[in-house]
Amino acid sequence: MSPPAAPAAAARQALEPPPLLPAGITDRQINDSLLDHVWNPKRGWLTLFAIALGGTGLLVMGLGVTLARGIGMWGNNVPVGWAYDIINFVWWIGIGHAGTLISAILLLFQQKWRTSINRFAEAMTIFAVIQAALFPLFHTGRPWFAVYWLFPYPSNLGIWPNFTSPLIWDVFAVSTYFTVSLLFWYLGLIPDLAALRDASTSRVQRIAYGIFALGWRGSARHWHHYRIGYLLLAGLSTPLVLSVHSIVSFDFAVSQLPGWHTTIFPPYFVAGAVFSGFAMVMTLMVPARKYLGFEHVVTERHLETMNKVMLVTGMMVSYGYLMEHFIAWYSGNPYEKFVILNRATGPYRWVYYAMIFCNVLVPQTFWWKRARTSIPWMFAAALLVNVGMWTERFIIIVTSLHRDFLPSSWGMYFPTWVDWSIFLGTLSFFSLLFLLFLRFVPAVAVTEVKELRHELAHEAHAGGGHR
Amino acid sequence: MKTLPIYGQPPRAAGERPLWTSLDDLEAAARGPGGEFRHGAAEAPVALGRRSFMKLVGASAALAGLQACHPPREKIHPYVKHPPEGLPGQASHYATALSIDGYATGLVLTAVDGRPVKVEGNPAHPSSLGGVGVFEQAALLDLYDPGRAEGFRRRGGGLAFRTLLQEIAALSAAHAQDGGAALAFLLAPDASPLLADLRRRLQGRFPRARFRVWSPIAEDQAWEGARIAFGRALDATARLDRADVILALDADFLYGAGDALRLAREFARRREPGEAMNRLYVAEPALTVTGALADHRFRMRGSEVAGFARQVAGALGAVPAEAAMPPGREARAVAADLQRRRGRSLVLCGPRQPAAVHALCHAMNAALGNAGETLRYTAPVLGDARPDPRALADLAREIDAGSVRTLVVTAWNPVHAAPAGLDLGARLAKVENAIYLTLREDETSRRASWVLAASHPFESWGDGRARDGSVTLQQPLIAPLKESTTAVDLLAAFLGEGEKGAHEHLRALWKSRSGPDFELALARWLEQGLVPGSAEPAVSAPVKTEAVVAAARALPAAGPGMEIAFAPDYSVLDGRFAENAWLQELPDPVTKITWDNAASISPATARRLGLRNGQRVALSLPGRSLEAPVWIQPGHADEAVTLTLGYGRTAGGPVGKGVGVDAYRLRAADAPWFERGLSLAAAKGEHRFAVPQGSFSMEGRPIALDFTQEAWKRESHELDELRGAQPSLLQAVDYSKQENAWGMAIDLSKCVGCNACMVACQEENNVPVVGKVQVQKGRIMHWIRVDRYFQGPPEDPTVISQPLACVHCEVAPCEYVCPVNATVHSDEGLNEMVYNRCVGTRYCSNNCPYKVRRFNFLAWRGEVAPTEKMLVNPDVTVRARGVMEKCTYCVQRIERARIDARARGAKMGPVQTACQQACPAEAIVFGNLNDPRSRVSQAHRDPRRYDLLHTLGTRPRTAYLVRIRNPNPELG
Amino acid sequence: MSLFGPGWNVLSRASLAVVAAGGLGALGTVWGYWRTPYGMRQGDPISQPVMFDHRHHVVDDAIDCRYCHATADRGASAGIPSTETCLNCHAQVWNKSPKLEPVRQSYFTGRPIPWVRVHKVPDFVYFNHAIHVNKGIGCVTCHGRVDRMAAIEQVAPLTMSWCLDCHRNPAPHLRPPEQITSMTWVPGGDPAALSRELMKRYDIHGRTNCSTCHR
Amino acid sequence: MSARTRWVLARFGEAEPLLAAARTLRQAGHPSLDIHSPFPLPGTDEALGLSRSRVPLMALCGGLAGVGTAIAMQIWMNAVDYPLNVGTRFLSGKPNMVPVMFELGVLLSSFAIFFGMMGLWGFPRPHHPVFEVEAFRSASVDALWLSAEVKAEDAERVAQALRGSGALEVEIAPEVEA
Repeated sequence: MSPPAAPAAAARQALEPPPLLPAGITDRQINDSLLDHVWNPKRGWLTLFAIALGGTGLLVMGLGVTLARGIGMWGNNVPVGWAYDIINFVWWIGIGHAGTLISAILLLFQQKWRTSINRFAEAMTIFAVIQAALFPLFHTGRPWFAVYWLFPYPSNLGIWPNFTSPLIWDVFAVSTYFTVSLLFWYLGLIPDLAALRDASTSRVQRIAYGIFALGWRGSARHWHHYRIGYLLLAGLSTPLVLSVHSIVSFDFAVSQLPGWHTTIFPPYFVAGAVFSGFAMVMTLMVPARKYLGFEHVVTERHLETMNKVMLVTGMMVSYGYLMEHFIAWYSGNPYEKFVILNRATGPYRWVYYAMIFCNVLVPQTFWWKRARTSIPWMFAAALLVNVGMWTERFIIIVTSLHRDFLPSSWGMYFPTWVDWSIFLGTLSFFSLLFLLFLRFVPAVAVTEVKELRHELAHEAHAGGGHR
Repeated sequence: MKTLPIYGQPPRAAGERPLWTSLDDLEAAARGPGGEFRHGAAEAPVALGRRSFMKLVGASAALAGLQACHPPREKIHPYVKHPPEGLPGQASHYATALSIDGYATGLVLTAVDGRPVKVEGNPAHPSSLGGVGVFEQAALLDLYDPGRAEGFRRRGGGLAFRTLLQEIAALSAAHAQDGGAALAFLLAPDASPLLADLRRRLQGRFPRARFRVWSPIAEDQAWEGARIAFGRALDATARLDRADVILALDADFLYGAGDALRLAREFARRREPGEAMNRLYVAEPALTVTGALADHRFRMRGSEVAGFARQVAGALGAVPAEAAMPPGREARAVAADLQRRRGRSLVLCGPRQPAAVHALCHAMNAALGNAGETLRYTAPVLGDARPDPRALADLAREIDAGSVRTLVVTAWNPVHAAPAGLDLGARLAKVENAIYLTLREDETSRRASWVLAASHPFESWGDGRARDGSVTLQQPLIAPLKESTTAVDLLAAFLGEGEKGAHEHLRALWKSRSGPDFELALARWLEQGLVPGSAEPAVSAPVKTEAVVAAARALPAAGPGMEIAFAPDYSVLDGRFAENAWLQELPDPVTKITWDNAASISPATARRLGLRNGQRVALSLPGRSLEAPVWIQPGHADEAVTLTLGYGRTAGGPVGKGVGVDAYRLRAADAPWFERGLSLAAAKGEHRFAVPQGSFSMEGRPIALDFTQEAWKRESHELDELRGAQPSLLQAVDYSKQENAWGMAIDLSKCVGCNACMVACQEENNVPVVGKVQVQKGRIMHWIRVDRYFQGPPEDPTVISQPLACVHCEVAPCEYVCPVNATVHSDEGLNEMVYNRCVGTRYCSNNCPYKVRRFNFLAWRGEVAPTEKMLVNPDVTVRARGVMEKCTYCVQRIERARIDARARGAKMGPVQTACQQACPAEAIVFGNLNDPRSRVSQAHRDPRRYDLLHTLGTRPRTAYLVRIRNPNPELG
Repeated sequence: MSLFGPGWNVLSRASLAVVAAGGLGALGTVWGYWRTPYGMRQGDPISQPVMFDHRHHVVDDAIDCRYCHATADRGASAGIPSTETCLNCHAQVWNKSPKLEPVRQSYFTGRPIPWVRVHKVPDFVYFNHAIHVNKGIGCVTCHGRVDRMAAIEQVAPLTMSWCLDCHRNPAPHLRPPEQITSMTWVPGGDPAALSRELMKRYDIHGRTNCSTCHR
Repeated sequence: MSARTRWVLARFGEAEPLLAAARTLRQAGHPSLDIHSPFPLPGTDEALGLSRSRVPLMALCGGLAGVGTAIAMQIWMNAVDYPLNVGTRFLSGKPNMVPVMFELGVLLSSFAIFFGMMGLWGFPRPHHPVFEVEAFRSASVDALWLSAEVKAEDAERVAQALRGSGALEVEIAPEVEA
């Protein structure tokens, strides 16, 4: 294209967002800087690992006690048959959505900024889904049967699972989601593992990474299939992400309970999932980029863009709340109306207001650039949103259950120490896996960053200013 | 050998070897150490019990040792000699009776393999009519209670039964010297002719011995009232089937032992809308089961009831003005209403009211011409075994005077239940031979020098009389599980006839009172559970008005000040059921509190004193005080506190000990029921009650519906939107082709809220008890619950109770959410719960709008005593931990009926659910909806029928019939 | 020079294959085990405290099943004979036989003979002999040719799906009332017609409701 | 082919000469060429004359198989083999079959893609002659390589040609005994 008039150019320069990569960086530099954390572990890694390991002990103990004594060790009861178990399940699975979403959807939309964070987010997805997957099994009264009765295999009982039950859909959705995410993640990882294999100095590492690289030679024939295959997986993952949380929302929407039985749930859950997912990415990425020294690839611009996404999804979630309240009033259904009122005025109202604060008010600050670009604030905000999304699930599950149709059967739920230790346990187990990831696997998709550098160079060379 | 006649199988005329030989063996066997059996011959029903228990143990052991790929093979222990009756695992029924505080209720017990597993009412028996109350049913749990007293001991030393008999024989011989001057008896009230006969003979042998009868909840003031009115003590038996208008003065006649079952039946039968519907006025301090059913309830303190009685009496002109009081608007209206139904009205007076009020009532009924119509006067069925309120005081005096060397106590736990201040415990310890016969170790057994374990009524021979005098022979269903004896044997031992055994004594007595063919007669009596024509004949007696007047005028005028009222507890009665976990966990029919008693006060009083629910308060009366938690009870009289008896036990087993507060510590000898001058001060601390019901308000939702007669005429069409089909995307399943379509109907007009259905279900379906803490956590397991709602002003609410079990929705929300098909529909429309398929996601419970599903959060049956295993109904699976359960419409009974019929190639007969069978009010109807003539389908067509939560389109198989009230327009 | 010699290609693929096969194989074995007669404890003759030989009693003495298993047509359980029942005959015949010592002992001590259970359905299954026997299901149908068993062994798998097979299509398993205890009966003439006729005569509705067996 | 072959490797600094070299070699009648780069390099397919990838087809088949299985499985299990009345909701061709259909479709399709590619690549393949060249390690880091498998006797000539076409470094992979 022809070089534009000077003032226009100047104006565009002004509008130009900060670059995604520092100017003049070479592939070798990218390679070394991004793989450095694998060669030379950062200080304090072991300490963090030990802490996470200890916390995981909590999880083991909590689950152990539950297996030995029964669900009665939790606070669950009739009417509140589900509580922390399913809250945690939905919360974790929600967090698990950002990863695939970032890598898949942003890939489809050719959002260049995704490259620096997608690996990170995908890892988070897999680890979060592992946490989530614990609960469908362990929340049952007899997991030793659930573990295989939930799957359709020909048994000599001659009886099958019930495919009208959302819980069975859950089983399929969660297991599929986990498997596909894992394949997607690993596929993306192969070229980087090859890079690790070839760049690593120690023989042990070369053998180890060599085995996992499966013999990748960066051959044109590899790339030939890889490009389309990766794209297809992304294409599959995108609807998958949406379906998974829609199905999770069916656990509630398909039921008859006021506060659960709502058509808005699927979109509203998906938005919530992305919201919490991004919040978790922020919570992890902000400290990690400092810790790993990735400021040059995960730039201010990345963080700001993600904050924008959080603002948008936050607004969607708020809209969801708004709709719930509106429909409760508009439907004229006394039970629905009561549930909403009970949330705001009942014994659990403080949870409700915490939710409104964290999920509705906090993201609003991202209208201001100063908030979007302030590292401490975005970290705090992300944390608050994580809390907020957890309380949202508490509100949906507990406050809907504890006061339903017949006042005679109303009740209260109070968590026990086992509930808490299992919840904190999953947090630790998650961190544990994540630390392992940061130690042994490239936390940023090196190959894709190199590719990006070339594209950018190419564009710059072509003189196109448009990113 | 022959055996006990089976209920419903009239015995053939004699001819075979007499019934008794084997049972003598049985008796003798029971005598052996621990009821052990020496030879197989005696193992009629008992051995089976022991066997199946062995089997149970074996099975559990097998399960425990799960090695390799296969569990070890079970062992089968067949009989050595085949028992004559019944098939293995087949239920057989026996008629017997249970006496509570003197009066017998006829029962039919179901035994499987010789283990009694179910208690039901005897339809032929006048004081049961087929219904059964909570106490009679729960008595079965006492039978198997591992904590029961065992064996005999004197001053700590154990005695073999024969030694015991010899010792007592010696003792009585010694006392015979001086005609029993140092011998005293403190007996439980009992109408048993056998015991009466023994007492007579003892009196003969020990002319100077003192016989006293005592019970902490005696009805002595009723007899005293009769004595005032008629010059002699009489029993007054109500005939509610004939009564159009009933005035109950502090009379809670629909609940408890004695006549309540019959009265509930007769009352309920008159509660259908229309001309025949009766009207109930109740004047009482605390809200009671009866008060909850009142068409008009007048809230007043116990001491003010007398005044109200005098007002009504005055308005009726039953007594001259000086005895009456100027009637208020209410009294006038009530009187007018009673007046309109002369001869078909009834004035009832509760046992807590002073004799003079009873006398007034007799006068009123006489004036209304009710005597002989709605009221039947008979000589006291208890005869000389009528409890005497002064018994303990007199006894104490004698003990102090040192004139009691031997004291025989068969009365229940006098040390615990004695009035405050009277330290009977210390005194008992002073008696050289304090012989205490008891089912359990308790406060009294601690102080008595001789403690004899008592056999459970279901283990022992005896007899009893119903409230109307009808005699029932009490036959054992199983040999004593613990080495123990009976009151009969104990008294007989003092006659030196201990060896004969209760059974021989019984035979001897009744042989003398029967016609020619005694054996056949006896067999028939046992089979029917009734001695025909043994009811007490009615007598007519003129009222001595001047005596009534004098008594009435002597009544103290109601003064100001706080008042405390004591009442028998709905769950533990006077405390004798405190060790019964079923009853402890049974929600109080009014307050819904489990595992506790409380100081009930009215909302207004709570407001005045600034008290919250559960707050601890110090109740003090002159010289006595007690700390108790407050329960704010809508409908309670202001400025009064009601405290129920029987809690706060300091001795006894793990169940009752330390539960609730001991009201006896406040109860004075001279004011057993009401006392003035109570001061109530907030104390430190909060008490957490275990109340399974979440809220007592319907939140304006159409849940338990009631109409007044008037309103019903106008607004009956309002129900149309609460029944009938609803638009749905699912096409309904057609059940009309099936042989049966099971359904239920519950008539809220009839339901008295007595909880009988709950215990029946617990017994039939092996429903576990979870304990107070778990109830607080919301994990109570009852398959059927009775919801109690209050409407209107909290001071004077109208009350409605609604039994609720699984309603077996045709469009069941629980079913489609179950991932493993563990709950599905049967072709006859049952909502089936398959325990062994359930993995316990609890999704079904979450999605159940009625919240009738129950989850085994923990292993509720973790450690059960071997004897408790014998209680299990073998037809119902014992649910494992982590499994959902719920009402099955007693599917085991349905299948049993189907198989029994079809195996004979016959059509299937009607089926009764346990709750329906127990219900004294006939409020629950179950049956086949495909049979248009069945009672249930008639009920489903009733204009009063509606579906609970109909708007959800669940199409429940259990329909409700709205409650109709019949208020007096003049008071409207 | 490279890390991995040419051999590594084969090696790596082989090892992957082994892992995959191993995993699936393990699952398959567990799954398959419960379908083997061994898994279901079939074909395993159990030795009993008394060397009771069904062959002799059924064939040589031609004693009807119901003489000993007396409640099969009336009760839920077929009934294991009481010691008394054994002695009805063995008081006279073989009354000195050492083989029968345990029986006599049991009779005189009053202690039951501890037979070993061969056929066992789980505790939560309510099987009722009476209804099956009265609706034309023969002993041999489930218990096999006991007349050929020295020691009784389990013949049928006794699994739920095995029950369901018959409950879904009872017709072929029906036999006339007088042939219930026959070990050798085979339908003469047109079996299909016979079973149709028996279905009508017995008024049979195969029930597959859960509550038919689970309560 | 029976004749022994050798692998010739050439490192290039820029893409254009690399692609050009590739084209010329192909015209010279050396079919088995390959280009190695740390990231997908535009234009290689055309330069090596690679046909369209079969991966999408595999994905399609996998997906269809998944959906088919799901439909068959659900109908057979819940409507044919043991039809049960779950709250009057009988399952057969109802929307409540869709979730499982979708999930299973995605699952099998993803398997097809992943394992399909593994197959096409012949992975795992830790050994390959090109790895014998130490310098080749830069292929996954920042260098662009051209590899050609040629008859042993041609190896030297091809190497020469490559040196001529602007390769910064040319090596002939040493032989190894299998």
